[in-house]
Amino acid sequence: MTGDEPGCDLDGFTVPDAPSRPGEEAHFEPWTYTPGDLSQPDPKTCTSEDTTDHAEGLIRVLDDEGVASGAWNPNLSVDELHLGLEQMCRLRIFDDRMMKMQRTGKLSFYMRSLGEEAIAISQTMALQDHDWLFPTYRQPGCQFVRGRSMVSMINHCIGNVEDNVKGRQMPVHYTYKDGYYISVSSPVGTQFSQAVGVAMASAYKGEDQATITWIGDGASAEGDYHYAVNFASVFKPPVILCVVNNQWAISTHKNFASGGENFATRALPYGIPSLRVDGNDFLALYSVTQWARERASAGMGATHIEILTYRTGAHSSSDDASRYRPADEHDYWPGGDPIDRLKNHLILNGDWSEEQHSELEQRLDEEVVAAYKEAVTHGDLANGPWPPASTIFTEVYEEVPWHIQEQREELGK
Amino acid sequence: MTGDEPGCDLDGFTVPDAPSRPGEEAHFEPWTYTPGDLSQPDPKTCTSEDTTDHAEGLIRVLDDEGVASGAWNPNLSVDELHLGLEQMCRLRIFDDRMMKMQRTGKLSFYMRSLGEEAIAISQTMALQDHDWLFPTYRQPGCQFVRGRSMVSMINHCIGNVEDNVKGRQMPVHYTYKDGYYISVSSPVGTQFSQAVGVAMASAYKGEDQATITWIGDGASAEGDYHYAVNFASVFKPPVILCVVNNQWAISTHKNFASGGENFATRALPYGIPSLRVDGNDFLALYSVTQWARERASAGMGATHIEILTYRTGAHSSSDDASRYRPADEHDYWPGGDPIDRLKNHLILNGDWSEEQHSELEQRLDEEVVAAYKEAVTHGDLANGPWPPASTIFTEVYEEVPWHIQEQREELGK
Amino acid sequence: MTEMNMIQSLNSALDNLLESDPNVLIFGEDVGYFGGVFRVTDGLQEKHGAKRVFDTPLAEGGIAAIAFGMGLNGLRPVMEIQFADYIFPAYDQIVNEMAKLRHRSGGEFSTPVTIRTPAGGGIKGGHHHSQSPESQFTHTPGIKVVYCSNPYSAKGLLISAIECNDPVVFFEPKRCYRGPFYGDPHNVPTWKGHEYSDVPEEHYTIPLGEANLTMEGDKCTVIAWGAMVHVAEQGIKDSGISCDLIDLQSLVPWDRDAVVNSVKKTGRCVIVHEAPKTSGFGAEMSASVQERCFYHLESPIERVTGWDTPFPHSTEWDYLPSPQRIAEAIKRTQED
Amino acid sequence: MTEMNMIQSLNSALDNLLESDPNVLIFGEDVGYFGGVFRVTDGLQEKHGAKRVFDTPLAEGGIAAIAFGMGLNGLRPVMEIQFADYIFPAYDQIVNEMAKLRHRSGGEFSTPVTIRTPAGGGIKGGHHHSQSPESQFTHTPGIKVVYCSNPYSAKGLLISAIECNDPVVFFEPKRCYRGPFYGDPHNVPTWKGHEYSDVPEEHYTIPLGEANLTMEGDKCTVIAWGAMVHVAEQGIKDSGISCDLIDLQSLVPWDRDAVVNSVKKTGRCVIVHEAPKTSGFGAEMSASVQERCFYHLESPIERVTGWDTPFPHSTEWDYLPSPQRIAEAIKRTQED
Ligand SMILES: Cc1ncc(C[n+]2csc(CCOP(=O)(O)OP(=O)(O)O)c2C)c(N)n1
Ligand SMILES: Cc1ncc(C[n+]2csc(CCOP(=O)(O)OP(=O)(O)O)c2C)c(N)n1
Ligand SMILES: [Mg+2]
Ligand SMILES: [Mg+2]
Repeated sequence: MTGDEPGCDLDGFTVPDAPSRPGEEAHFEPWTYTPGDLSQPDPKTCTSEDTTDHAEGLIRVLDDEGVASGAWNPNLSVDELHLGLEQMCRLRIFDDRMMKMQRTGKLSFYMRSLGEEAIAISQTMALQDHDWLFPTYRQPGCQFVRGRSMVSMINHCIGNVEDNVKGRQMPVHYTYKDGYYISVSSPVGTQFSQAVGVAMASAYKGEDQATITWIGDGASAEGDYHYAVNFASVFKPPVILCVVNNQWAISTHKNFASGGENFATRALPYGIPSLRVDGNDFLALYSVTQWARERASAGMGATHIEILTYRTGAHSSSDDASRYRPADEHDYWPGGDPIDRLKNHLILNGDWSEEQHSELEQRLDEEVVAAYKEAVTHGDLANGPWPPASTIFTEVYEEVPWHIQEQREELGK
Repeated sequence: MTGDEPGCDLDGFTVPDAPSRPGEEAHFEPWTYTPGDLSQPDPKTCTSEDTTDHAEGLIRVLDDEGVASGAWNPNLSVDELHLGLEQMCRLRIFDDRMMKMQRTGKLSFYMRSLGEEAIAISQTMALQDHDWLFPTYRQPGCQFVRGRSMVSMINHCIGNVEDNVKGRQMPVHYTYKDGYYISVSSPVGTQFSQAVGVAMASAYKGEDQATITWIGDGASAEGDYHYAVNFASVFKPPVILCVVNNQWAISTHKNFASGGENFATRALPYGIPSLRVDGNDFLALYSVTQWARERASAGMGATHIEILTYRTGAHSSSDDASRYRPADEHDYWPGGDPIDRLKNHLILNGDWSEEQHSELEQRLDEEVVAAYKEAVTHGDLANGPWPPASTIFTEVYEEVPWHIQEQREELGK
Repeated sequence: MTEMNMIQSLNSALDNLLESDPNVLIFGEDVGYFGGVFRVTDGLQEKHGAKRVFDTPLAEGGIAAIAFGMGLNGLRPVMEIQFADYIFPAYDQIVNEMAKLRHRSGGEFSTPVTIRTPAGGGIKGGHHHSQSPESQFTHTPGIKVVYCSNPYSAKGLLISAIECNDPVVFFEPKRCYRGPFYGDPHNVPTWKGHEYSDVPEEHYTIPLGEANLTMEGDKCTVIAWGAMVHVAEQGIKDSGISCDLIDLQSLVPWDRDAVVNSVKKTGRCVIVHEAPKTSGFGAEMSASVQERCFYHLESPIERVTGWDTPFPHSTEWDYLPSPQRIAEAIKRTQED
Repeated sequence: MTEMNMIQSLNSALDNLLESDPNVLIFGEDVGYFGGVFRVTDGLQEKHGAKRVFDTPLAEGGIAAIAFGMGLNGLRPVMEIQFADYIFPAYDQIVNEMAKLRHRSGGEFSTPVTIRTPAGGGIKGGHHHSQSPESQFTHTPGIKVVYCSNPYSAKGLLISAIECNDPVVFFEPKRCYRGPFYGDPHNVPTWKGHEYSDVPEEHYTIPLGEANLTMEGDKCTVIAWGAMVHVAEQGIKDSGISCDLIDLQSLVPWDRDAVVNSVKKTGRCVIVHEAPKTSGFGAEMSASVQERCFYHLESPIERVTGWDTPFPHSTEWDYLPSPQRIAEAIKRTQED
């Protein structure tokens, strides 16, 4: 671990900076981690010490050519790989369409998963269907894996009369109870510690049900990160704690998220096994998640995972990333692009082709356009119809108390 | 590092317990750490990695016979050792007297440093006089080192008319600005993160001034612990972050404070050098503090220290520890008693005797009784005179605003 | 019926629910093996096991977060905040998370967390063991706020709070755990023989949202909650004026009919609370009463409260509303 | 004088103080290199250096804690909370620590922290980018609470806040950063040509504790703060009734004389805020006005506020007080 550069002068503490800023050439240290080099400890007996190498190194399965190797290769069937690729593409194409709609005012706001599609898709595929998902706004893709209809997702984003959360939350703040997908909340970090309680409840009820949660590199500075890791270390519930280190928190580089270089090793002193994984490697992500899930089933408690990736797009539709980082920085990311990497792997194995890929993209684009067209028939943010104003007053409590009832009557809508 | 005992059954998460409870025989794992075995890295260049052994092991100078050895021996003069011993005895005798006064109602409440006297005394002695102290309620001894009058301390504890904080805070919540001793606040943990800002300000002003702060094993679960370590890792100010692991947080054993066994190693992933020290070893404490102070002066940023000790007394005058742990558990603590250990070291070296020690104790007892007698002439909590009721209304703001002035007039005192 | 003090009746409420509902879990700092620094959970771990009643790390924000998660996943968590002063590290989880979950999820999720916390002054606790932060929760839609005042109301309200499917912040006046407090620190009775210390061993409820009219009169309406109910009782007696005394019990939602009907009857109103005056819940009561009873009011609504200062240690009796200040306020309302 | 919008005038205030006082430090999430998500600190790092204006880890509690420490050690920290909704993780450091430091230390220590935070609705921010939590700070003695409403007041008040030796929570109505908001989302003017967009480049102050009488009339007193000042202005115009409009500006301490004198003159009062009604600061204003002006009041004091619900996204115009609701309330006050 590094991060111990000589400290401050006495004429001032140290203020870090990003590795490169607009006008400078983008640069990342080349990775020294060889795909396939790390062993896989037995999930049923593994201690935190046994994962020291995995926390300090980087679990990779796919190399730059698309060859999969090593103990962490999940050996998925071609069908599974096709499905994973399709879901990642679906998410990316969906995101693109939503961004376009946002610019026309049909949505107030949008956030893409660009460059991070493998996380939601691969990890959710590696879990059981009834495992709880406690995502940030950067993992909406889970819902595709859990079968949510795209129309329903768009209805939420455009806050129309069919929005299942009744126009109460900003776009991308999905709720999908049937898919065990918690209602996304804007305050970052809060869901990370909540997930520990969810997992404790599952274990208390004797159910073989795990909970996975994600937090950003930025948000890992919140108290909730510490609560989650520490409570998980004490009570050992079946929870999977993932830090998505995508290098940026809006304009703030991860050099401000921690003076250390590595998030994975943080969990070791708490006695929690921890892995660091290439977040753009669909296969590696799949198998670390499956491994953590096996620990959960075996009653071994929490697993902590750092997912190393890069936020390719701007933070959100309100953000212009070229103001604080080189516009092409993502081209330099040593982990490449998650869709390209899985696609290349399949092509290399003779299980996919550029033509098939184009067809897939076209089919998905049509699917998204169709869903979009259907959704807007129920209204959109710019033009309505919106959920009726009366929905402001319901579901604040289980029953509407008198004072809220009075106010509803005062509004008279 | 351990703490990876096999996890929960699926019929419930794990709930830890204390190693022994009332009615059971007290027990601690014997220590395997040999005094003098650890090297001392160069404070001016040391990285967090260089301290791995020091965070995983235990820095000890004094062995059970009282022999001092190793690279961490601070080689103090006999005068300094005498002074350290005297201050520790002063603190213990002072505490005893206050506890007695508490039982008579002269104080509402009291907290002793029993068994942990070396911490405040030795660490403060190892610092510069103008270094900032951000203690918990368990380090009032710093004030003796900084020259605060005992009468003034008692005036505070008995909330009389001479209390420098004007009867506004509970006993033991000292404020001593002349000694750079921050006003103690009841919410645990808050001062730990504040200290980082204090140190940033010192560095910003270009002053060679360090800040030391302490937090309990229990309170280290608060978000403030994480804020402190993380902000210190990012901004690298001259701060010394000490976790006092005294095994208990009121009735809650440190097994609930973390699933890991070790607090020191937590700082390493943040890139902060971290040491683990025998908290009942005056010499070891002195030299780790001096070492951390040298890092501060050299502009190397923060140092993190776990102080391994045992809370010999009850949590406070409101607590009865025998309800949740064996009444004699402290007798089994592998670290012994800090006063006995320094005393034995001095006697072994021919620099002290039992007679001198008895004389010292008697002199200190007289000093405390005299201070006590003087303090009560200014009133005490049971009988007054207390600070006038008007002090409720002043110093809420720099100036008294109209609404508080109105209320003061309403009270009419 | 058994004679109980408030600690015993709260303990009994928890015991009943642990017995009847396997989804009830109780946790917090020192509540497990030891039974709580105020002994409210005494014996419950031994009786119901360490998976039902347990200690936690010392982190109020984390305690609230796991409670949130448990409640969302089918349990009925009852968390303790050791002193109300220490609820603030959990404030974000309460006001931004628990309070909004049902609404923000379109009703798909909810979390029935109960947050028990000892509050208020009178124990020489100084700045940070005396605060009564109820009003800081009443402003946040989505949480209910309850403040009990005696052994009977403590048990009945706590059972309602735990059985309620909304998050509830439940304040316990620590000054009254072992006896009602009439404002005289030198004369401290126990609950022995008090009418509200007759408490059923079994399950019973007091509905949230209902006030308790504890004294009846016709010249003035006195509204109080928590420990101040007893101080107000003394103040009324000292004033010699015939008053309604309303123990509000539920602050959100509060009992509109009880309050409005009484003020319309008496034409006068005094509100008593120990928290600071500015933006205390007394402000809301005063504003609401004024809006609803304007044409019945014969004199200004009075507030008798703690001062707008931090809570002091040595001089706490000069901080807390006294029977005398209350009596004077009642008398002032009679002047015009 | 230069024409500035509120972002520019806030930026100018910070720039002036960075220039004149080396102890002023500015920090928070994204405030450094990027200049803040609302651009309030744009250009300041480049001009004054990264030790004066810098980004922090994403932890509001930690930001508040280091601000506390810096203030105590001689600096004058100005911290930003990116949205007021995210101030709650810092709530403990603010209400238990900053607010009480001077008092609890017998005046030996104090910390002059300024907490800037964009607040309020009208930007389609839903539950967690729209809250206006001012009342949750007004209850805590030891902190001052300020809410600016226009470019001129923003700069003058911010300079006063930073120069004040007490901790100040400083709310900025984000809806009005680029223009006053009169309640009509389809008609959104900029600050161009507005009387309060004439802002001196140099240092000037508006004293904390003083209100601004922005319209004069004799039939009703309308009290508002933040974005609601402009909506209230529109409501008054729509009502056709002659009103005093008081821009309160400072909530703690508030301007007793301005408020009391006006209500004694008009005999009527309407209070407008966008936060939920229950325990909003309107409750305190209503209670205080009633206590001080009871015998002058001709009709009930009205509150026009946000509803007691979380803040919605699609339907936010039905949530926020509208000119129409305000006009109706003003008319109701004239009925008797
Ligand atoms: C408590 C809180 N503080 C601030 C914000 C504003 N905010 C939204 S996202 C964000 C950056 C988050 O970065 P990171 O955690 O790294 O996640 P990423 O966006 O990179 O996925 C910030 C500061 C917030 N939503 N919640
Ligand atoms: C925020 C907060 N929560 C709870 C408490 C009540 N409390 C006071 S001391 C204490 C235990 C602290 O234990 P530890 O941090 O280990 O310090 P020690 O007493 O052992 O020195 C608790 C729970 C408090 N003072 N502050
Ligand atoms: Mg990020
Ligand atoms: Mg401890």
